[in-house]
Amino acid sequence: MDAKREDLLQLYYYLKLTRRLEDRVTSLYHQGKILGGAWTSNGTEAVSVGFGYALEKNDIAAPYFRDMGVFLIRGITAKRIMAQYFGKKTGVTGGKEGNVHIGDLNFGVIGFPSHLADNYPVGTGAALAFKIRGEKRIAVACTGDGGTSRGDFHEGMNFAAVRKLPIVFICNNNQYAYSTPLQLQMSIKNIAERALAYGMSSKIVDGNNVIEVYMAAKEAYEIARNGGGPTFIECKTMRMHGHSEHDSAKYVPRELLDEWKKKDPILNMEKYLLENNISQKAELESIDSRVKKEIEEAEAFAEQSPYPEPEDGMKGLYATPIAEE
Amino acid sequence: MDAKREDLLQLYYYLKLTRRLEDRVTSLYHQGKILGGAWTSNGTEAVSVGFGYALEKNDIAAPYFRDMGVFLIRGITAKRIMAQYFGKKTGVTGGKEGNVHIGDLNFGVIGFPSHLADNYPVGTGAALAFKIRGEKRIAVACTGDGGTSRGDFHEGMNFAAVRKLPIVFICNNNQYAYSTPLQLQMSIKNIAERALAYGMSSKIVDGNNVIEVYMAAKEAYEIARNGGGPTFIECKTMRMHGHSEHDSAKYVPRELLDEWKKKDPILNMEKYLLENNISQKAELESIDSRVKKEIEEAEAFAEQSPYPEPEDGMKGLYATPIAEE
Amino acid sequence: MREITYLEAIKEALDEELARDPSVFILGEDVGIYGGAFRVTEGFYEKYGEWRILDTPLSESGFTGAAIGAALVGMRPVVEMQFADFISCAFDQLVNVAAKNHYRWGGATPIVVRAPYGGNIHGGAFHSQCIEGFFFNVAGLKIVAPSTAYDAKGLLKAAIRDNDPVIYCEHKYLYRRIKDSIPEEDYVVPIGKARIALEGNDVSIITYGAMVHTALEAAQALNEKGISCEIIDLRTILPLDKKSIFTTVKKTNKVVVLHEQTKTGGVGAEVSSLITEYCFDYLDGPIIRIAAQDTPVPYSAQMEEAFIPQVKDVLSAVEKLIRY
Amino acid sequence: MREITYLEAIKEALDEELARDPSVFILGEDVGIYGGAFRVTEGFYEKYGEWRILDTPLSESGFTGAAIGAALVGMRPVVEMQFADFISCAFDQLVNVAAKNHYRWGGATPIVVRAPYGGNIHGGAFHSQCIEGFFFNVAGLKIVAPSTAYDAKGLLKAAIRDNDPVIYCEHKYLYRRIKDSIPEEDYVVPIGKARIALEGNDVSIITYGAMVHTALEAAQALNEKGISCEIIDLRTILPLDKKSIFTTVKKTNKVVVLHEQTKTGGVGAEVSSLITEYCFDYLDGPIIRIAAQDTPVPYSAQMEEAFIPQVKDVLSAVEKLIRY
Ligand SMILES: Cc1ncc(C[n+]2csc(CCOP(=O)(O)OP(=O)(O)O)c2C)c(N)n1
Ligand SMILES: Cc1ncc(C[n+]2csc(CCOP(=O)(O)OP(=O)(O)O)c2C)c(N)n1
Ligand SMILES: [Mg+2]
Ligand SMILES: [Mg+2]
Repeated sequence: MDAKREDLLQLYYYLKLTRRLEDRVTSLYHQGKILGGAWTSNGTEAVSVGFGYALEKNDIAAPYFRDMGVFLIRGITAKRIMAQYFGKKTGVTGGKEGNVHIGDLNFGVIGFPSHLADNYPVGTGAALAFKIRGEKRIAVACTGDGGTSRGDFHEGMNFAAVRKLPIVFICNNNQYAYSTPLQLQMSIKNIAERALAYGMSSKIVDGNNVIEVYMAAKEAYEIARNGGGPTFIECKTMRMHGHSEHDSAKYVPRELLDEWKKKDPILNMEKYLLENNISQKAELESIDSRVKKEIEEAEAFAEQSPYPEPEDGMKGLYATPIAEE
Repeated sequence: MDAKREDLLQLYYYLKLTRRLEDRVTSLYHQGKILGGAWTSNGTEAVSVGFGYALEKNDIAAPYFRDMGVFLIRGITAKRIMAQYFGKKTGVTGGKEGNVHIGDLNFGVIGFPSHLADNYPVGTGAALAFKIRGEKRIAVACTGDGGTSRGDFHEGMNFAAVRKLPIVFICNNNQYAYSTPLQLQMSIKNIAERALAYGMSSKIVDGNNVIEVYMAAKEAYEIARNGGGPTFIECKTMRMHGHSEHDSAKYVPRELLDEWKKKDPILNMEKYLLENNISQKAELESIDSRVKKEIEEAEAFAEQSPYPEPEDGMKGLYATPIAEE
Repeated sequence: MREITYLEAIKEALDEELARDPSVFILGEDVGIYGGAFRVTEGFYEKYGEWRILDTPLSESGFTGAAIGAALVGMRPVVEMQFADFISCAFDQLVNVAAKNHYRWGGATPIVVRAPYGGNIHGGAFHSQCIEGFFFNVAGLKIVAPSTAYDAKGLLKAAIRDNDPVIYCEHKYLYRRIKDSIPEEDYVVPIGKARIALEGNDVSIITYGAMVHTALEAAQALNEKGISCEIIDLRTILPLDKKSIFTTVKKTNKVVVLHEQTKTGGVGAEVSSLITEYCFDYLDGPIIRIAAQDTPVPYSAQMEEAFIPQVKDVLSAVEKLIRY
Repeated sequence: MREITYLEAIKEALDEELARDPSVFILGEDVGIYGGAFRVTEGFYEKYGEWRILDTPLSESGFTGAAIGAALVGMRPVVEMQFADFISCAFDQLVNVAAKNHYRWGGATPIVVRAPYGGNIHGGAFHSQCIEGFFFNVAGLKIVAPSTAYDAKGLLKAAIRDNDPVIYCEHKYLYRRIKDSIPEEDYVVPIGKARIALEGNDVSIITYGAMVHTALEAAQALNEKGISCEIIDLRTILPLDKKSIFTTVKKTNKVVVLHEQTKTGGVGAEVSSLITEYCFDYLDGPIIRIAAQDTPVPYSAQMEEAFIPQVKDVLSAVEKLIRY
């Protein structure tokens, strides 16, 4: 299976869009313009862009908080996301939620609950629904390396494996859970080994190579879609910023960052596109200009959008409000 | 390493004691003399007797509900256990708890909470304490095949492995979790494969062979005691009664029971002792008489013991009651 | 009309909803081939198949999370907890995912969690708990607790058709002990509405679940002494039907709140404080709460009886209020 | 005496207890090398080593369970939840194991769970919750919630020395915003005892946590209008100090209960119903509860401000009672 030129350029576009969006959020955070905190996927964008882009329109994503690429690819616009960061009424959740706590079923995205790995069983449930209804849809759930130590990781993976559900589990292994390095989280070399406990297939991919992530996800999706059951994909990458933008990450050895910097997923992709004559500098620059403009517009939109009314927070608790007589 | 004659006879004694105690409980249950329900380890006694007998005096057990052998071996008398089943004041917990919900730190036994696998992290914590204090003690935790699907199994196993704690995890794989057969619980062939997810050593033993269980446990305990970290031991056996004594277990194929009946752990051991000239029929019979008498005395003790006072239930909530001025 | 038990009412509601709506399905431990620890789903596996009656691995958080995910994409899962006590293992999914989905990002989560709860069955601390207190302070959930076979059926149907997560507290003690005449036709009992279990004038007893029957027994004894009790069966615990509560208070001016849940932080505290806040001028005496003592549920019969509110406790509370 | 912040007070209590008693140790996510998400344990790893300041895998149930096991064999673990919100993942271990060990089978379980809780920091639904409601109906736990640096230190020491499981609710909003003069010597603040934060005669405001400061601000404004408020800082939420509550009610006869937790099923309901039950004749007006609205914590500043009780809410409640 080979990726088409059009797809490769789209992957490049989304990598750039994710990077520029989150970089801008970072600046705005330091300017005090973002409400609350800011977490980015800097350095690991190829993961969410890769597995997000491999989805079909009717598939469902149950992401975690470093999956900005998925939100964008699914069609949640940079405008709405930026407004979300500002706490504006036009944000994805109307200001009820902030930053990466994004969900919108109109675009097949299940909301991210902070509690890591909670979306593993939830994604499994979406896959179960598809299986019960005999639909050819799949679900994908993602969490970090840290999240794989949680009970919900185990319970979700196991249930999906027992029932051979159409779901793919992604792990963004960015070497750290906040400040905690892998060796304090687990005594295995590859997180993919966790899949052995469930008799589930697994794959390890270079999480800084968007094409590799994309191809691996696509393949696993097709297996799942055709009744072959779940796959676990470990994407090895590196978190290049702090845990959040207020964390200087002094606990990460400088050399490690230097080493991974050379493997930046965007530079990687650029090089690939140019060296293989798939694209030219000018074309890539024009994509980048488009991205820049999109982010500028998103920011302007967010800036100009109104804040929610205090009363808005009193609405929407129930989907079926209690009927008053 | 070879087991001594004395140990072998003790193992035989405890197998018998466990079987007869629980058989008597079963009869009493059907006579309506037991308060609440009755769960037994019938057919799987070699598991708890084996790993219980391998413990040293200062070790700690965090058992589950089919671990009657452990309670007895640790020194919690049949009298107190029988009184527990009757809901008497002289029961292990003074009537506050019933049947197999037994714990007594005077005998190194952490109480069993119904919630399966909860004792995996709890046992891990006891091992952590030993490690922190530099004591040469180990902990053992046990659960059923069903319990291995729970998040607490995962979180306990993982933490113990990361910190190389002095604990051994036992799984009583009796083929069913209540009515649920293994293939609806997991898609692996051996539960021991679960240990791969934690980089933990594991071992599969014949759970109907008390010597095998005992030797495997003893070996794993020594590894743990000497800083070698945890081991997971899967004991393959078969639950020969219903889930509890009110369950006729119609869902278990008759042939399966017939097949396992031939492998009864007590008959197994009897045969071994006789065929290898370790003991003679007369000696075994005298052990059995001792056991019978013990159970009779236990029942009489339970019968004659007083019920708790209603007010007793209002006591003991806190270990440090709030001081009144 | 047919006489059926509380348990049969639950079973009928499930059966009819499964037949009516293909998006309804059941999952939990031993609900399939075995038919559930209490046999509520007996025969369903044969009737609806392994993909609508799902035996799960022993993993409450996992299968509750899965129910949530299925609900988000259009299903109406009914989760069975084998005993309500095990719902503690699914607490995070219920409280942080199910309860907050709709408010946070608009994700409607129509799941029902059946929780066989309550004591009086010598089950001890882990097979007798009232679990409504775990969830009562959690905005976004609904909690119902029927006391009759009629309501058991109607509330379960309403819960399944509701678009929010509903915790359905079914009292194990009532399963085979009470019966009702049930209409042949489909009906629902609306969530959020209490009912008057007994009309009366002197004292209101506000209660729910198995305690409704304790209250009725007490009321009968009191009636013989010329004291007329009004019994309010809350039916829905979250959100409470304030209107019904206030109406009875304004009528009788004296209130006993009764529940099997432990006292401190129980539903009764909320009922009592709502009354004090909004009907203070109507009160002719203190609001007396009768509830289980603040301990885990003890095992022995003697202790459990002292733990759980009894008819005599209701009698003395009402008599105290009458004398007030 | 030295002026230190609320956060420094917590840190000092931990440091002194770690130094005093070798059975005390800390475990949680990022508490070691990093020093904790809020830097409460900064420097401890260097001072006490990796076996007394343990970075754990991301697994709240696992490490809380481990704390319980360690406590059962003689240790005094202090568990740090990174945010209180994540305590939901350890709910089962706390409620069914820790809380019930001693009652069920005599296993004393001296663990402290530090829960950085509360809103006003634009953290949204998962980084702002008040979690006391999860546990308030659970017999066997103790819950404390200091509002001052002095109490933060004294209550934490008391919690560590206590033989029962204590949930220590530390309010994130107060961490660096308030200071106190703290004695040089070792001291504890006893669990189970409220304090009078302000003496007064006209109305009692019963509260705890960050809301004590809201109450104080309101009381000052009211004082200027000639209204004298008595403020009770509960400090311990479970079990409540009934004596202190009843004493203030008998003095002022008018009561406002104030908390940041959502209203329905909150601690305020229990306080209010205790008063109505035991001090009914002393009440000269309704008991008004001021609490957060019954929703998850909203993110945007506008909504969060409307969600959390404000000084103006206290003013209008007190004024309403004064006019009563
Ligand atoms: C259950 C739970 N506990 C604690 C946290 C707080 N927390 C947020 S992110 C994080 C580290 C996550 O590590 P990982 O899963 O590797 O994801 P990464 O941030 O590296 O992408 C922690 C501990 C949480 N979100 N959920
Ligand atoms: C968390 C939890 N959920 C449900 C139950 C109810 N339950 C009691 S025993 C049992 C089956 C246990 O199976 P397994 O772990 O294999 O142990 P076995 O009974 O076979 O020894 C179940 C579901 C429980 N005890 N704990
Ligand atoms: Mg990570
Ligand atoms: Mg089993």
